Amino acid sequence: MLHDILITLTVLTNFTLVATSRIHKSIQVAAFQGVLLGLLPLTLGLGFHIHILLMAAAAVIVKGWFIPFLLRRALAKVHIHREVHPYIGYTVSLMLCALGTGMSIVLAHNLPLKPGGPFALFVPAALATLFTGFLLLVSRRKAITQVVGYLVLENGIYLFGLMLIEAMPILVETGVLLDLFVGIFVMGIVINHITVAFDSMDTRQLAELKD
Amino acid sequence: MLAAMGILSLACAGIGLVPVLMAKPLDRVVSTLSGTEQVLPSLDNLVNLSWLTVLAIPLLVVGFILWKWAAATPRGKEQPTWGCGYLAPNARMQYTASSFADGLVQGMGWVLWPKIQGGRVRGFFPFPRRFQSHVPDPVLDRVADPGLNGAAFLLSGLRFLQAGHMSIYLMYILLTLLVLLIWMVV
Amino acid sequence: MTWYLIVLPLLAAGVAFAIPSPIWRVRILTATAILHLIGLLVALRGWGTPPAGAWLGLDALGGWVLLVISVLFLVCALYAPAYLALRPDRDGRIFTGSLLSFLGLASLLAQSQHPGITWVAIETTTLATAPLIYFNHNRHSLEATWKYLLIGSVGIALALLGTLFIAYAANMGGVEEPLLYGRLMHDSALLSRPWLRAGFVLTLVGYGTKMGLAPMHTWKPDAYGETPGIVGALLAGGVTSCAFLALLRIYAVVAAAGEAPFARELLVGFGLLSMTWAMVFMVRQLDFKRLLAYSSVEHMGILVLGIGIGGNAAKFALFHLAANALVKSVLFLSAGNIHRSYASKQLPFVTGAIRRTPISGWLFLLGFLAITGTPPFAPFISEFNIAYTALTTGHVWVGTAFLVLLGAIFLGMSDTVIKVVFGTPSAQRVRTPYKDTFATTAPMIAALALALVMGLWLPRPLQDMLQSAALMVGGQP
Amino acid sequence: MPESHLVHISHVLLHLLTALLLPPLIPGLINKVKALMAGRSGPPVLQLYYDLAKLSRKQAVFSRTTTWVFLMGPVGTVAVGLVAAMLVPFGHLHAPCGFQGDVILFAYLFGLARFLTVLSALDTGSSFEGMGAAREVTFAALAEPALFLGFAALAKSTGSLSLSTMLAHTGPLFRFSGPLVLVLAGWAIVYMAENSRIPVDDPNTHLELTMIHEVMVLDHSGRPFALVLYGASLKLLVLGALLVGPILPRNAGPLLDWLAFYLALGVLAAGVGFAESIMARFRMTKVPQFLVAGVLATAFAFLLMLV
Repeated sequence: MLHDILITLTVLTNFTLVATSRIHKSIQVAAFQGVLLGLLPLTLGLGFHIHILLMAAAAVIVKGWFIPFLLRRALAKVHIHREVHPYIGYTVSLMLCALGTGMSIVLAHNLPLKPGGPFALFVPAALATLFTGFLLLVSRRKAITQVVGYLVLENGIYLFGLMLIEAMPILVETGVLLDLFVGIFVMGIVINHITVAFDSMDTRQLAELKD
Repeated sequence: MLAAMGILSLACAGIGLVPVLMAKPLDRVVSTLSGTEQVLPSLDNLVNLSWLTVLAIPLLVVGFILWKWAAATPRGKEQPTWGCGYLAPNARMQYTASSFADGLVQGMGWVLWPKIQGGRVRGFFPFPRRFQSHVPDPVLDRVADPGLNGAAFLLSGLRFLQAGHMSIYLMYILLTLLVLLIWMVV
Repeated sequence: MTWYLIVLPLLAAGVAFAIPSPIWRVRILTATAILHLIGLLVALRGWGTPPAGAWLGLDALGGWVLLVISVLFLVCALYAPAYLALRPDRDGRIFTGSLLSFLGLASLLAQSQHPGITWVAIETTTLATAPLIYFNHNRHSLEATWKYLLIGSVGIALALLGTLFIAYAANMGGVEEPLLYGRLMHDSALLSRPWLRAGFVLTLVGYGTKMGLAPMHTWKPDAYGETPGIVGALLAGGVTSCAFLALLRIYAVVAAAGEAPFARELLVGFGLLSMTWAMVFMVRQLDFKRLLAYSSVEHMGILVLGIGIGGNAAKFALFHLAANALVKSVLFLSAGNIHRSYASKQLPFVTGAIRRTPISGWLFLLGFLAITGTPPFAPFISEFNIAYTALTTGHVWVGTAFLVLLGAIFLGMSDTVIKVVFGTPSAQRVRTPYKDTFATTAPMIAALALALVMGLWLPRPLQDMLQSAALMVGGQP
Repeated sequence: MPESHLVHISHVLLHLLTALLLPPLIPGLINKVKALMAGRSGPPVLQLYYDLAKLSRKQAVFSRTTTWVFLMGPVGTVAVGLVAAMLVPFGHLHAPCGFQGDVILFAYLFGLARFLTVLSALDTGSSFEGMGAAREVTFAALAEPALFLGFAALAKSTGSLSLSTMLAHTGPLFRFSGPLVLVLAGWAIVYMAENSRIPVDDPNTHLELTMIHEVMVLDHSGRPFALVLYGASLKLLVLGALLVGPILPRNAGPLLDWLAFYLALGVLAAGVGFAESIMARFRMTKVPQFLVAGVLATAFAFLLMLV
């Protein structure tokens, strides 16, 4: 029962993410979503053997604290706080996000789940978060918000990964988390370079290479 | 530079003088092309090629003898070519290749559509006029060149697909994913 | 177990990153490349199917791709010293470090028998090669890196989701852990169909982005256009081959599960789309490095098309992987030389390369002829056989479209290459002190000679390996 | 030596002699007929022999711009004429060198001769010779199809590709008489075009702008000019033999056949002379239509044979 609440919360965070115009707020919400997903395996009632605990802890630390810390550090260098008129207006992106959630539910309907087991809501939520991540990536102009979009996309995939928590060996889970962390880290470095080179994080300047 | 052309012309002369050598390989090629059943008669019994060589020899021998005889003619003083008494012929009056082919080009005008600049001289004291005619290569100039340029122009119309904005590139990925998933579900 | 092939390069990367003196760093690079190739050849003698439970094992498919990458890496490693000498301004530390780490990760990927490990290896290669793209440290290379990184990561995330889908399909079917490729292919009948197909679609889009299949290839022209020739060669030959290998592993599982027709339709569709998209952007392309990038998109299309047609074409698609990697390295390295000599990539400023840098000019021209399928070279053999199989096994329309596209691409590409290579380099063109030396051209001549030899003769053991790799791709483990 | 061989060799010898000695006689005959038609006595029949003898001793004048190609024209015409004579059956028996497929060789030998003459004309660089060469080539392009279609019709009727069997056709002519008339009409037009007789081109005009064949040989003098005249007459003979061949019955025994052949040549020469004296030249633009008429005639003959 608890896990259904957590999942619905994640879907709600999706909507808030799409609607916020302030970058600080979107980082916080993304971190909150990360923490939610980190705690989710504990509520699945699969018993508390070490490897699940370890996983949850690692997820919470990486997604909840370390990545937002990186993003905020990158943000501090450039004193902009608001995503000014992104490619798609906020209302339109909200509607698109809702449409995406609906579609992911339809798609999840086509994918038969293993009978029993608490994973009923997992697939639609995972696809919805994935779609929101994509939406953020596509519609936002600032580099930081694009990285947040990528983070949300990874959260969606991580959520789906939780369904296989007991099947997937520990090695792969850590590998996935590690790569997410390194990915964000490298993106952080590149963003610093961008802010130095283009003295703004707006990706409009980043469009000179064309055919 | 001339060596290559020299070899080719020697090859042509060789085939001309001794065509029998070519008959065997040509037959083999034709037989492989036409598969098992022998559709075309082999070159040998169609035309008696050895006679060609036999006749080529007298042609060359007679030619050589006559050449010797004609070259041995007592020569007078070398004169410039007789221009029917025109005193100041210049290079531009020489018979050019396009004027050589003018008869055929006019005759086949409805096919070749020669490009002609400048035309007839009008009036009694006409001022100097230029005339230029040129037969464009029907395939290259009429079909290939405009066709390829047109295609290139059309294709450059599609250049906006790579316009540099990253969000559009990510949209491509999203759209392909959606299309494939819908295609899979349907 | 050939774990040393992985550890050696990674170790060397660490050492190369640590030591200060550039000369020793480059020596380590070349030494590791040679050692890696020798070690691989030794390991390859017994390539049979790896032990069932092993997480890392060198089978025919992985062996073939790793061999290609290793040879390619050796060519680039031999070219690197001369190149780094030309670029004293850039320190070679990050450069050699990421090159060596790429080699280690590629070995990890080629040997991995678990989809998860393959995914981790690909993701880390993306991150390892990112600094390589930022080698020139100017605004354009920064933009190229940003795009490469973000599009690559999004693609890789989708590939991860695809792998999880397939893992769930196995979970539904009751296949017990761990999900090694061998086991997946063995009892593929148990996998649940909808998850498997959704998984394949996602992996295709994911690894397709890393390979550079249209329409997910948009990062390629920017990335290859802005990197130095040597990095371009490695990306075009190495990273794309790794992504293709990962895709092939998943395709093998799907084919074993009997979903081949569904998968083949997708592959043929993507193949033709990539070739058309590449053709559209090759016509009147003014930047010859971006031209090579689109040629790489086209050849990824050919690879995928070959697999999509199946049967003999799949075998020659694998052959084409090797041929493409070799000839692409020649093209990219010679393009790098020409770019270094003219200090510009744009066509109006680069003409008469054959006069100013004769060897590179000739290599660029021969490479162009080879890559568009001129007979004595290896790509001709593969393209011919793919077309032949397509036309004889009923894919008549696909075969004709394939040939028409090859012709159009030849026209488009020759237009630019001819302008770059021939013509007279007029005086006002920028003239940098760069001269064609032995060190900057010998590796490419060797690579081109190798491509020529491959076009005429393939040693017996390699043929057997290729044959069994093709069988594995076809779905028989 | 069996008796038949002896006869055969004598025929070949007679054939060679005719080919070598007879040709200059034909223009003489033609001019004599034209003169008689005009009521004047005209030059003696053997005039051309005297001219040839005179020319071979005269001094030749070469233009400064000419090279060795200039001599190739006359030499080529005569050599080709002689070899072509070997292919055509004259009197009683087959041609000495007849073989399957000599039709093509025959036609293209004349093509070779024309090519060499045109080259030597252009070699002088005079614009008149160039114009003459251009016209010659244009009209030849129209005349050659007539020749070939005639050969095709004959090949279809006799079933062989050799001139000897085609022309020395001993079988009954009835079934073939209709198309034969058409073929001979077409070939007559080709005859006039090739040998530049009146309706197509006036052999003894002096106005360069109107000439076709004559203007090409304007600059030749001395021995080369002798060769040119001899070559032209040789062409008259060979094509005449081609024209006369199908008509002769060829089964009345050797002596009679040879006499019939010579008589036929005489009649042909007289006919040409007669035609020349009653007709004037066509306008230059009319000549292609005239030649196309020849092509159509032989084409119909061929179609009739196909039916």
